[in-house]
Amino acid sequence: MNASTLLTAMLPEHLLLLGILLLIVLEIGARKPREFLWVTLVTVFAAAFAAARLYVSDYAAAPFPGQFSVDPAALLGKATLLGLTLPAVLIAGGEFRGPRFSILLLSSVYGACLMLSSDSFLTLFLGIELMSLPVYALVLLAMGRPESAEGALKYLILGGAGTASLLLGISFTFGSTGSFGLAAFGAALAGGDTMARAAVVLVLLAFYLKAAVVPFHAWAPDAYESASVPVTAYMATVIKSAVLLAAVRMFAGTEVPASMVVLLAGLPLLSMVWGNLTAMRQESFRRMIAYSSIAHAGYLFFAFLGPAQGRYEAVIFYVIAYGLMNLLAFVCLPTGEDATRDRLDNLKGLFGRNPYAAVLIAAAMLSLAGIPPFPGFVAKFLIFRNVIDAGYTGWAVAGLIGSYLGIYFYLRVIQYMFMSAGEEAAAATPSRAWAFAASLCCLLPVILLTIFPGWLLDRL
Amino acid sequence: MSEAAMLNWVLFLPVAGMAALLLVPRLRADLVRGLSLAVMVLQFLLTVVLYLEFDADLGGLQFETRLPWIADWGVYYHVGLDGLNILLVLLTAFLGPLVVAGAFSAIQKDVKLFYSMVFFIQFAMLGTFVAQDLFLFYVFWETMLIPMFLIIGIWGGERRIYATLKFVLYTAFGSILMLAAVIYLVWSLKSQTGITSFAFADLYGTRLPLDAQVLLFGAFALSFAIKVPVVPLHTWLPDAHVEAPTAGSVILAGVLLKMGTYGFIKLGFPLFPEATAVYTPVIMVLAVISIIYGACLALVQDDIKKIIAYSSISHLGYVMLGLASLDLLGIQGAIIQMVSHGLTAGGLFLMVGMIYERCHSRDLAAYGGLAKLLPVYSVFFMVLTLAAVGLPTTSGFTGEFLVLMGAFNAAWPQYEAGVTWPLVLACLAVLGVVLGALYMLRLAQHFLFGESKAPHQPLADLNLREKAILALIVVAVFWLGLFPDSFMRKTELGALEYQQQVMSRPAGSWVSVEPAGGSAP
Amino acid sequence: MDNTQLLLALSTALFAIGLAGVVIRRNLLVMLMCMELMLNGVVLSLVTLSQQAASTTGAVLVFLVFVVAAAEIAIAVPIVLLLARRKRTLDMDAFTDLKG
Amino acid sequence: MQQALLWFFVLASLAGGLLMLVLRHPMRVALALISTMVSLAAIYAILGVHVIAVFQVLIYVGAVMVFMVYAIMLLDVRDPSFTHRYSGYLLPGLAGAVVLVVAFVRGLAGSTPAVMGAGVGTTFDVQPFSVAFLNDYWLYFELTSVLLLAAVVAAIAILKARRRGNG
Repeated sequence: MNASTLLTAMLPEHLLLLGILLLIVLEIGARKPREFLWVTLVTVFAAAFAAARLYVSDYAAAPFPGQFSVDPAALLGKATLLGLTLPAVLIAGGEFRGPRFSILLLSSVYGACLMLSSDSFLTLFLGIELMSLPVYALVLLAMGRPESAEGALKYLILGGAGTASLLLGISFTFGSTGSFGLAAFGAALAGGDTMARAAVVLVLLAFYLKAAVVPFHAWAPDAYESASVPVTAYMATVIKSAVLLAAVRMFAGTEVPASMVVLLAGLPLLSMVWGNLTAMRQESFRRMIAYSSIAHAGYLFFAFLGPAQGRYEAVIFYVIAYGLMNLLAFVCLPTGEDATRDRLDNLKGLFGRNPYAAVLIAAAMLSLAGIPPFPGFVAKFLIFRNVIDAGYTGWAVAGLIGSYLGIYFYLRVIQYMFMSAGEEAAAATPSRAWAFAASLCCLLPVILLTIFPGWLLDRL
Repeated sequence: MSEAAMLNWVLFLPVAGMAALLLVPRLRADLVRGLSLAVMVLQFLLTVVLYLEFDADLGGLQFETRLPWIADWGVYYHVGLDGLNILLVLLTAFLGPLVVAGAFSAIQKDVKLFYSMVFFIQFAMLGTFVAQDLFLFYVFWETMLIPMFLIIGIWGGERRIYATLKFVLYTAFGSILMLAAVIYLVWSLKSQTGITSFAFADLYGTRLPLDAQVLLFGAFALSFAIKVPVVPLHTWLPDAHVEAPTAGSVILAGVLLKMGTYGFIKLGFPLFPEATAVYTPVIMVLAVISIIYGACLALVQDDIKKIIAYSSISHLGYVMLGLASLDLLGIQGAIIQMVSHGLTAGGLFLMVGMIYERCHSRDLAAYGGLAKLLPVYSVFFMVLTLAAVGLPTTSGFTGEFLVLMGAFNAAWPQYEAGVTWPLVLACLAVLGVVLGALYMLRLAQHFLFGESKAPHQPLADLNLREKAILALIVVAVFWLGLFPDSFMRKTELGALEYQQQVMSRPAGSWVSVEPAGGSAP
Repeated sequence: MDNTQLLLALSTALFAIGLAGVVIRRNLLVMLMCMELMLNGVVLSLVTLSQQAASTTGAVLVFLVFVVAAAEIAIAVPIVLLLARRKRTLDMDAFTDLKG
Repeated sequence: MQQALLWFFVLASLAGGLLMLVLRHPMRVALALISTMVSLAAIYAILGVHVIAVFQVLIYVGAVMVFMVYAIMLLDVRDPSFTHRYSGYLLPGLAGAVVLVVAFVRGLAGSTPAVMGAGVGTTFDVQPFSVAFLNDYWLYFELTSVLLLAAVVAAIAILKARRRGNG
C-alpha cells in the first residue's frame, strides 16, 4: 500500500471529504449563504466524474486489504450514486441555503460510497450508519411541516432496530465462520448450520428494513412524507440504490440456496403487492412514491434469485433507470409551498399549466410502471429474465402480476395531469432555473437509455 | 433511397411528425393540422410505393432491416414486410390521413398533443405490424397503450376515464402474462440451442413439450384475445368505443383490433403448433360465439356507436374463424376481412362522428329520416352499411365469403370422416351473416328512413373535406370488393408459409387431436 | 449449558425483548430505549464471541457500535426535545392520522 | 463464586429488559434500562474484558442514559402514551418476539459456534487494543471521526431547525 494508491482508489471519497471540510470552513468564515450550493454541486460532480473516470479505465485496487477495495463494479456504482445525487442537489437549490444541508448530504453520500467498497462488515456497518445518520436530520430539516420530527424519529428508531439486526447478524456470521470479512456472508449463505442460517436471516432483515421491504416498511411512508422534496428524492433513489448495490456486493457470487428462496422471494413479492395496492389510496405524492419505492424494493430483491453473475447487471441497470425516472418526477413537480406541492390534487391540470413538466412526469410514471419504451421496462425485463433463467418461473409470474397491480396508480397521476381540470396555480417561483437544469440532468440519460438501452447493457 | 430503407422511412415518419409538431407554437392549431395531414399523406404515398414494389412472387421478408439494438441480449431492430402484414400496413397508412382529416373540426382542445398522440399511435401500430423480433414486437405492442390511453382519456366522452382505465388495465393484464411467456420462450430457445435470440424466425424453431406449449400459448392467446376481442374478454370494447373521440374509435376499430388477430397469425399459431392443435376447437367455438353474440347484442343497442362496436366483435369473429380453419382460402379471407372491417367500421365511426358534431347525440331513437335531410350523408352511410353487411361487390363480401369457404373446406373432410361439429360451427357462422344484415338494416332504417326527427334542424350536409374522406373509403371498399385478386396475390405466399408453418410440425393435423377435455360440442 | 451459550442466549433474549418493545410500545422515547436494549444485546453477543476467538476486530467493532450508538442518541434526543417543545405528543399512534 | 455472580447479573439484566416492556412511565423504563446496562457491564467485567466494561459504563450509562433522562424530565406527563402503554401491534409483536427467542435459543443451544475455544478467555487491555486500533484499523478511526462530525452537524441542524420552527 503506497500513498498514491491510497489517493487514487479513494479519490471520490476524498473529494467528498474535501467538500465537507471546505463547507465547514466556509460556514465559519463566510457570511453570504449563496455559494454553498455551488460548492456542493462541484464536489458531487467532481466525485462522480472521478468515479466514472476510474471506472472507464478499469481501475482496481485494495488500499486497505480486507477492509476497503475498489473495482470497476464498485466504481460504476459510486458514479451512479453520485450522478443521481446531482439532480437532488440541484432541486435543493431553491430550498436550502444553509451549509448544513450540504454537509449532511455529502456525508450521507460518503457513507453510501463507503458501503460499495466495503470488504468487511465493519466498513459496511460504518458505511450504512454514515449514510443513515445525516438523513435522520435531513428529514427534519424541512420543518415547514410539523410531522417532520415524528417522521425523523420513527425513521431513526426503526433504522436503529435495523442496525441492531445487522449487528447481531454480523456477530453470528462471525460465530459460524470466524471472520468479519464480507465474504463470510457468502460462506454463511452456503453453509447449513443453525447459526449461519440465523446470521443470514438477520442480515437480510436489516437490508429489508433499510430498503423498506414489507413488513419492515413502516418508516418509509412517514419519513418520505415528512421530508422535503429534495430529501425525499434523495432517499428514494440514492439510499435505496446504495443499499441494494451493497447487498449485491455482499452476496457476491453465491447462489441462493433453496432453503432461502422463500425468504428472498416471498417478502419481496409481498412488498410488491402491498406497496402497489396501498399506493393506490394515497393522496400525497411523496407517500405514493414511498409505497411505489416499497414495491420497487421488492422487484430489486427478486434479482437475487437469478444466477449470480447476472445480479450486478440487473441491479445496477434497474437502479439507474429507476433512480433517473424517480428523480425526473421529483424535479418536475410544480413549485410552491411544500405541503401543497405534495398533494396529488395539485397536479390536476398540470398539462395546461406546464406541458413540459407534465409530459416528463408522465414519462417517469410510465417508466416506473414498467411500460415500454421507457427504460423501466428494460430494467424489469432484465430482472424477471434472470429469475426465469434461474428456473423460478412461478415466482416470476407472481412477480409480474404483482407489478401489474402498480399500473393503476401511476396512470392515475397521468390522469390527474392530463384529464382533470385544475385551478390555476400561482406563477412560478425563483427556483425554476435550478429545476430546469436538474430535469435536463435526468432527461438526457433517460432519452439515451430509452432509445439505446443496449448502449449501457453491453457495457455492464 | 435504397429499397430497404423505405420501410424505415414509413415507420419513422410519424416520429418525425411528432418532432415537427414540437416546434410549432401551441396556439397555431391550423398549422398543426396542416402539417399533420401533410406528414400522414406522405406516409401513405410512401406506403403505396412499398405496396407496389412488394414482389408477390417472392416468399419471406422484403424490405428487411436488421440492426443490433441490445446486442447483449440478441435483440435486433428487425423489420420487414411479408404477405401477412403488407395489407395491414397499407390499411394503417391509408387510415392515417383520414383520421387526421376527420378530426379537423372535432378536436379543438390541446390540438398539438392530440396530433402528437395520433402520430405516436401510428408509429406504434406500424411498428407492431412490421417487427420481426419478439422484443421489438412487445415494445411496440405495449407502447400502443400510452397514446390510446391519452386519446380516450383526454378527448373522450363523459365516462372517458372509466373507459380508458378499463381499456388499459384489461390489455395490460394480458400483456403481463405474455411478457412472462416471451421470457420463458427465449430462455427455452437458449437452453436448447445456446443462442439467445428474439427473432421470430429462430423462435419458430423452438421445440417445447406439449404442456409447456399449452401454457405459453395460453398466455399469448389471452393477450391477443383481449385485444381482438374474443367474447368473454370483450367488455372493455363497447365502453372504449363509446367514450373515445371519433378519431380514437376509428383507430381502435380500424387498426388496433387487428393487432390481436395479427398476433395470432404471426405468433400464437406458428410458435406453438401442437398447442394450436389442442386449442383450435376452443378458438373456433369462441369465434362462432363472438359472431353470434356480438351480432345479437348489436341488434338490441340504442347507442349507434355501441351497435358498430358490437358488430366489430362479430366481424372479428369471422377473422378468428378463418385463421383457425387453417385453410388457405380461409386465411386469405381472414386477412381481407381484417382490411375490410378496418375500412367499413372506420368509415362508419367517422360518419357517426360527423353526425354527432351536428346533433350531439348518439341515441338511435333521436334520429330518423336523415335520408331527406342529409342526402349525400345518407348515400355514403348506406354504402358503408351494405359493405359491412357483406353485400356482393363490396369488400365485406369478399372477406366473409372466403372465410366461410375456408371453414367449409376445412370442415367437409372431417364430416366425411364422421366428425360433425366443425360443420355445425360453419353453419352457425353463416347464421351470423343473416344477423349482421338484420342489425345493420335496423340501424339504417331507424337512422335514414322513417319519420324525420333529427334534432337541431336545419342540418348542413357534408362539406368537401368530409365528402373527400368518405369517398376515399368507399372507393377502397369497392376496389377490394371488385378486384380482390391483386390484393390476394400479395398475401398468397405469406398465407401459404403460415399454413405450412402451423400444419407441418404436428404429428397429425389438428383433425386427429381430440378436443381438449371434451369441452367442444 | 456453558457460559458462552448462556450469554448468547441472553443476548438473543435482550435483542428480542428490545425488538418486541419497538413494536408494541406507544411512546417514542420508550421505543428509543428499547432500540438501545437491542444494541446492548448485540454488543453482548459480539463481546462473547470475539472474546472466545480472541479477535481484535471484534473489539474494534464493539467500539464502533458504542460510538454509533452515542451518535444516534445525540441526534435522537434533540428531536425528542423538539417534539416536546412544540407540544406534540410522543404517542406513536397519534402520528398515524396520515396513514392511508 | 464467579459463576454465581454471572448468573445473578444475567438474571438481573433479563429482568431489567422484561420490566422495560411493562413499565408505564418512561422514567421507570429508563431506570430499568440502566440497571440492565450496569448488569451487562458487570458481566463484561466478570469475563475480563475490562475495556468494554468501562466503555459500557462511561458511554452508555454515563452519557447516553443521562441525556435520555434529561429529555424525559422535560416531557409532558399528560401525554396519552404515558397511560396507554401498548400500540395495536401488542399481540403480534409479543408473539413474534417469543418465536424469535425460542427459535434462536433452541437452534443455537444445539450448535457450537465455530470460533469457540479458538483463543479462550483473552482479555482486551487498553494498551494493546489502542495500538491495534491505531495501527491496523486506522481507517475506522478516520471514518469514525467523519461519522462523529456528521452527527455533530446533524445535532446542530436539528437545534437550529427548532429555533426556526418556533419562530
